[in-house]
Amino acid sequence: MLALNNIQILYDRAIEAVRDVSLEVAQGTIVALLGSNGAGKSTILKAISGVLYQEDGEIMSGSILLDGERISGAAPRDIVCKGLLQVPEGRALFATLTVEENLLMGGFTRSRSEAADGLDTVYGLFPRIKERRTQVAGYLSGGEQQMVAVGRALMGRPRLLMLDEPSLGLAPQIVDTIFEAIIKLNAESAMTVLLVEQNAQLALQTASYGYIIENGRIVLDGPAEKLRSNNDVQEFYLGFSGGERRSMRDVKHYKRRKRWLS
Amino acid sequence: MDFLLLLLASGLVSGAAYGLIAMGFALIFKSTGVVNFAQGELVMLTAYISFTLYSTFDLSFFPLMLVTIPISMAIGLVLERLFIRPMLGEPIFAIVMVTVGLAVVLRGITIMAWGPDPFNFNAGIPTRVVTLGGVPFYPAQLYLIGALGVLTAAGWAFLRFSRMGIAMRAVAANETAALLVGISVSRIHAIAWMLSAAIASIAGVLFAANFKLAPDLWFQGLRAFPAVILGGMDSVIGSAVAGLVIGVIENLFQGYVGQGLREISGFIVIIIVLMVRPFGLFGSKDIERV
Amino acid sequence: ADPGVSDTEIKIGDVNIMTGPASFIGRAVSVGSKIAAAEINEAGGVNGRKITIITEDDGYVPARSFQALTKLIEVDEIFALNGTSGTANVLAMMPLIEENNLPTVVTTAPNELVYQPVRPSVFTVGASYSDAFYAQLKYIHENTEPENAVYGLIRQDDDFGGAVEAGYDRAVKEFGVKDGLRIRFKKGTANFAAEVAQMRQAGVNVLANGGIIAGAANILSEARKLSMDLQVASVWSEDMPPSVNLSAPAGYDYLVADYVALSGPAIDAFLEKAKKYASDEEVAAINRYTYVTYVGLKALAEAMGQCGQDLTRACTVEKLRELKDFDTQGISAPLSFDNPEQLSGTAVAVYQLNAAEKTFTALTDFADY
Amino acid sequence: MRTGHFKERTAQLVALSDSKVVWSFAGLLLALVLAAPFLIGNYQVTLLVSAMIAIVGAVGLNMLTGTTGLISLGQAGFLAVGAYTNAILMMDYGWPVWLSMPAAGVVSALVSLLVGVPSLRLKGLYLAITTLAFAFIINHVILYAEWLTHGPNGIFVSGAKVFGVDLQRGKALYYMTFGITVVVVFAALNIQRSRVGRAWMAIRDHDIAARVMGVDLLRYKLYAFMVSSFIVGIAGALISLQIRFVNIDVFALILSIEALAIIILGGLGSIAGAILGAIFLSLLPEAIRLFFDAFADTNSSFYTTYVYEIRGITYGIVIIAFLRLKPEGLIGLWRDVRKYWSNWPLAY
Amino acid sequence: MKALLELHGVTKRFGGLVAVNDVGLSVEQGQIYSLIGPNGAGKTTLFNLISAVFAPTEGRILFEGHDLTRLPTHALARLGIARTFQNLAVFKHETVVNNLLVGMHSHLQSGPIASAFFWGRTRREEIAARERVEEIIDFLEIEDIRDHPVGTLSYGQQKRVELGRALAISPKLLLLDEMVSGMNQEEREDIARFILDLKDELGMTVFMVEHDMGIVMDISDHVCVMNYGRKIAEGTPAEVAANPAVIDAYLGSSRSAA
Ligand SMILES: Nc1ncnc2c1ncn2[C@@H]1O[C@H](COP(=O)(O)OP(=O)(O)OP(=O)(O)O)[C@@H](O)[C@H]1O
Ligand SMILES: Nc1ncnc2c1ncn2[C@@H]1O[C@H](COP(=O)(O)OP(=O)(O)OP(=O)(O)O)[C@@H](O)[C@H]1O
Ligand SMILES: CC(C)C[C@H](N)C(=O)O
Ligand SMILES: [Mg+2]
Ligand SMILES: [Mg+2]
Repeated sequence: MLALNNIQILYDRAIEAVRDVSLEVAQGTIVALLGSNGAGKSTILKAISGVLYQEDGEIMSGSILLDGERISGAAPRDIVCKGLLQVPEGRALFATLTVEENLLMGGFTRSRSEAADGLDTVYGLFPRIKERRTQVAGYLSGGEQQMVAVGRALMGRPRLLMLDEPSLGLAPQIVDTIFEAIIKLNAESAMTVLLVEQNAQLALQTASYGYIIENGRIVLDGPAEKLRSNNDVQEFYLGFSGGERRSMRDVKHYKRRKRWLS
Repeated sequence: MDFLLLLLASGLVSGAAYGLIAMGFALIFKSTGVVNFAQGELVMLTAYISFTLYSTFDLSFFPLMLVTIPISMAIGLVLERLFIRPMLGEPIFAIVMVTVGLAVVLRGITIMAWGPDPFNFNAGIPTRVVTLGGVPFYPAQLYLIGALGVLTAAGWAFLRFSRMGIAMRAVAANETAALLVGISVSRIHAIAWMLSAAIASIAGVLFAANFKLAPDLWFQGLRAFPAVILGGMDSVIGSAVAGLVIGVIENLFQGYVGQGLREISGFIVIIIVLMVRPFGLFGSKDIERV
Repeated sequence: ADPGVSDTEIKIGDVNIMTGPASFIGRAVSVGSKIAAAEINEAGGVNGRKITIITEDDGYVPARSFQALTKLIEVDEIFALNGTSGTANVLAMMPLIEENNLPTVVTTAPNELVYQPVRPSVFTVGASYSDAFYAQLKYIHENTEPENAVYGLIRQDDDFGGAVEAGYDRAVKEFGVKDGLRIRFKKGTANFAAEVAQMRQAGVNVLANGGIIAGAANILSEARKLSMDLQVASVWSEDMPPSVNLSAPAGYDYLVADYVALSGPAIDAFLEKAKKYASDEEVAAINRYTYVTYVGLKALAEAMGQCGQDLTRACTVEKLRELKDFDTQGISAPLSFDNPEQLSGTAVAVYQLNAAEKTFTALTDFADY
Repeated sequence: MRTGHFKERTAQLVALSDSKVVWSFAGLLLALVLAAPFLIGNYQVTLLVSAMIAIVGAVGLNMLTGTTGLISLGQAGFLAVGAYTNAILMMDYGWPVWLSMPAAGVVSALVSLLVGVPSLRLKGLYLAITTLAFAFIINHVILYAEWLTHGPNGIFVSGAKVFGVDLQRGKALYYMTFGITVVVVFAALNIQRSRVGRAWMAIRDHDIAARVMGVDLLRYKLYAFMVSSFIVGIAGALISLQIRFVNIDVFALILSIEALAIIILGGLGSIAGAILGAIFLSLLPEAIRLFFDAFADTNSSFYTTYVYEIRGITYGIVIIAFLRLKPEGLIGLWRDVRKYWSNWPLAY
Repeated sequence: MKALLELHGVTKRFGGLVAVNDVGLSVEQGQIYSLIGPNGAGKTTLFNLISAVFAPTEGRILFEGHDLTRLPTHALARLGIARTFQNLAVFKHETVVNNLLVGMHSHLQSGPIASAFFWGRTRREEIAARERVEEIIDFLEIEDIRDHPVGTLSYGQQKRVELGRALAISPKLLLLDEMVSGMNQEEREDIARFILDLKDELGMTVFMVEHDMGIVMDISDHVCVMNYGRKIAEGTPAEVAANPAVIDAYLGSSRSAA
């Protein structure tokens, strides 16, 4: 459904954030994109949504295809209209609007009645923000904001939903709620998902396929189970050593070098 | 007629002028975050265009506005396309500066097209004095107050309830997020400029009908700026109310204290209000969550 | 020879308001210089030297007037200066003028601040604003003063307003009439409702209207709204066609004082000449400031002519100082700079507007006050 | 990148610049500017003096608006306070210029507290309006406090002599202005790279975080007002010396907007930007004039009628076009050039 | 052990909403103390009260016996209290180095005039500050982004800068608000190691809000749980993890073992 071919992305025409990345998200699947801080994950999502120019970023080469159609260079609005929505990193709510207005804006490209249905769904998913619906979004707690951000994207009835660290700042229970919702939407309405997540454990349980990106390049990819059993992944992303979850108290003061052999 | 009543009435008239001009400002600010330094010039230009329409076709007020408003909106659109849209995604200060440059250009163009001589322009409004509650008014003055009332109500309803109105506030709140939910930011900007130009033309024509049409009309833009702030930068209604407040205060001060304290009194009141309410009468507080 | 003079040419500078809302003054002025220069040059120039006018814009900003004159002196090397911008602008140029002993004929800012203290090379054409107001109030006092006359003044709070108030002050003191109210307003004020209401409150029926152009018109229009019965005196900017168009609808047959003729054979003859030397657009820009500047340059040329072939600034200044009864063909009273203030054309006539017809009739001859 | 450039001592890290190239260029520039009056005409010298005064004013405003993020529309007011203080002290109280000029800065700094204190809680444009109000009030005071300011009449300023040299003309004025400009620029650079400057930038970027880091918000905002106005006051004094006449019209409100234009066009927050912006905007009208004199058909009647307005419009268009090309301002252009040189021949 | 920080009956209302309700707790010198609870429980608000960003509606906050409730925000850095922010509050136009240097603010002296000259003491203290900052940069392994404007860094990189900036204060008490959110396992482990080092080597007291139960359970000495503004439980990690009220309100049954 979504395909990136040899994408190279530069900020300010000088800083190379992403190099030669190709990835594919098949219709109806959940794909995880993992990687350390500054690896270029958010950059890739911004590129897909067409909002890189806001930060002086530019796709220097390569192409992005949605359903075989080229969307690199298209207006963000057209991309949204094609059913591709994103939950951006750091929530990016409309701080001065109320919770409900935020959600309604999520349904901006949809009809009024679809938006009204959407509201019910979202409130059903996150009762906590229903309590707060007339409150100005900027004053919500971090986790509440994250719920609104996810809810807002769902309002647009995405065919392909991209989530940039949805579990960020959420209490464990809520994380479960969100991931259950994602799995449910994926199963029931065949919503395709591209998931950027730091909680690799959860991501690799949810996704069927995963990519690992470091320093702007894809270093490893494969079906989720296969990644889960990779030594490096276990060591650096899952926090296991020798098959056992290790306590952070015992983390060694030296680090093993990554080799990325699979 | 009572002196006080007279001052209040004339205060409302000049306040309505401030308020109308300020609303145009606030609309663009609210949806784009840009302080349009060319707002006064927009007011002036549209008034001159209306003047030409008036002298060519000899229309009365409402038909005149019926022609003027669409033309003004077209101008708003053209300006947005030509000057503002290419700056999309650039730092807000750069865009503000573009409006400063634009102001210079519009001022020059107005003088080149119409010359520096001022004109009498009654905009098809009768000039016979009418008396209301013992206070004499020119009809154009009543039109000015009326226009402010109507536009304030319309503006409030639009921003509060229409999806486009909410979208405008959304764009101002977070441009990237607006893009990500499929709001076309450039379209919102275009609409803001068109509506603002429409308001500007109404303000300009009525201002000129009351206070003559001259190429220093642009300065009223700067004069109305305090109203925008007093009302609260992001509140369209606020600018209308604040305009009236400033108008009345200025006139009362002039009437009872005098000695050129007119402007100063307005500013002093603003400073005092801002010390108590740092975000104006109706503005919302900056949201600072840490 | 001094800068600006060659065998064939004399360069005369002109710093003026060529941009912005006040540019109607600068445009009118530059047409005046142009016509005078063309006429002089056609008649063989000044002892065979043609006059070239170099105009610089100052946009009515004193700092720019200073820059502009520096450029005229240093780059263009002008010999003398004619015309000049507003009062503050001339003052900003004054140090340069004095330092270069630049013969200067000021035609658009006849303000006491310009001719007092006297700068040796500066000559001013025109009566002061102060005298102009005095003349009108005197006319009213002597001829048409209403019963229970209460005088009132409304004026800008700048140097120009100060001059207006001086004339008003002199008049009310001298006539011993009731001085009802004096109001100052900021430049650029459009709404005078409160001020006019105050006037009414004070019972003013003789108004010295120190507003200019749109401001003056707005004052009158407010007065009409309050059905005030007024005798109005105003400044000469109110005799220009655009001002009349703005003010006439209020229906007040106000007075103006001016030191140039507003109509009559002299003006007809001048306009005839104008058509010959200036473009249609320029002719359309003509107003009283054109006449004054024209007269000013003619006077300057006269003085330069008297110096003969050996033209120097010192000589020109000397001859200007001696200028007496220079004939302006009826455009103004004859010019003489041979007075301590080096101020000429002080004779003003009082005119009255016929608001319905938008025409002026002279109520008095040119007379000194 | 320039390579082979490893720091051995931390002292090198805090230096203004550790690059020989930068210092040699600065030296060369300095020499050129010092020699200028002997190489160009008097009018050009006058223009350069104006440009340098604009630099001083812009560097001052930049501290408040660029560095601390307090938008000011009161520049015209502060310039007026500086100019009038200098003029009054010199002409009415007979102070020598070397005393009256610093006094102009000090008075300006003190007066800035009048805006600073009521504005402490204000942000963004709300602050802009109180500074605008301040400019209006200064305007009013100057016009009405005739006993002090001579009201609308203005004041002639003359006799600024030190050791018998008239500082108000020609080369003496040029070198004095130049000296002051250099001192101001270096002081600004120093402040920017030390504790106070960083506190200002912290306030601009996130005032709550700044407070948590121990920055006393009120004190540092007032510092910003005072230091900035001190410098702007000096610029005002210089204006009074150059034009030799002060009057309220010299400090029209539009000057405040032009001052903002300078620092934005230069690149907000950067001292080099303020300098470039000041030079650019004060010389632009002259450049446009030269351009039209050289290329326009001076005989066409359209041209002769509208030349001045056309120049004005061109000024506006150049500003717009420039921002379109380089929204980050001249400093962005400068960085591009540097990047180009240091990366050449590789593209990135 | 003595209490470094004590809260007594602290309450904060926003209009009708009681974000923090009568909370009392005590953090001891050298502890790693964790605060957990559902979203919107009032944890960040509590931090804002401790760091004097807000004044409490009621109650007292004592740090080494000083009452903090009457102090202005900026006085806290000098007392030795530093914090990071949940939603990033970096100085985004400034470089990493300058961000950290702002953290040194309360350790430096120079006023505007001394700064303008940049001689003598000013110069010396700037050099010393810079040395300290370089140490922190080394410690956090962010050498390569030292001169980048912080606004252009990725989320996780900005979090590190925040930590570095807080460390520059050389605090006695370090408040960390969701420090590891947005970091992957490896990076979390790094942070855990930093925190342990800070405690062990510098004797720093760390008070952290976290949703990552891994790090909370592994490294805390003491855990406190909030819900709807109130404290609902506290104790050792193991005690808290076994508390049914906590499982119900926060952890969810599937995670109680994690
Ligand atoms: N606006 C920008 N300008 C310049 N460089 C940027 C910009 N945004 C990101 N970068 C750089 O691009 C690289 C990738 O950043 P990105 O935000 O995509 O990382 P990420 O994988 O999402 O990291 P994280 O997990 O921390 O969110 C980083 O090195 C960052 O410094
Ligand atoms: N400045 C404020 N104005 C109004 N309400 C506020 C403000 N700050 C916080 N709140 C409200 O107080 C409650 C507690 O918020 P707080 O940020 O302390 O939660 P939290 O425990 O940190 O949650 P999270 O884990 O999601 O970050 C929330 O419901 C929030 O909406
Ligand atoms: C507009 C004019 C009446 C003002 C006059 N030229 C002056 O400045 O003195
Ligand atoms: Mg990211
Ligand atoms: Mg929180």
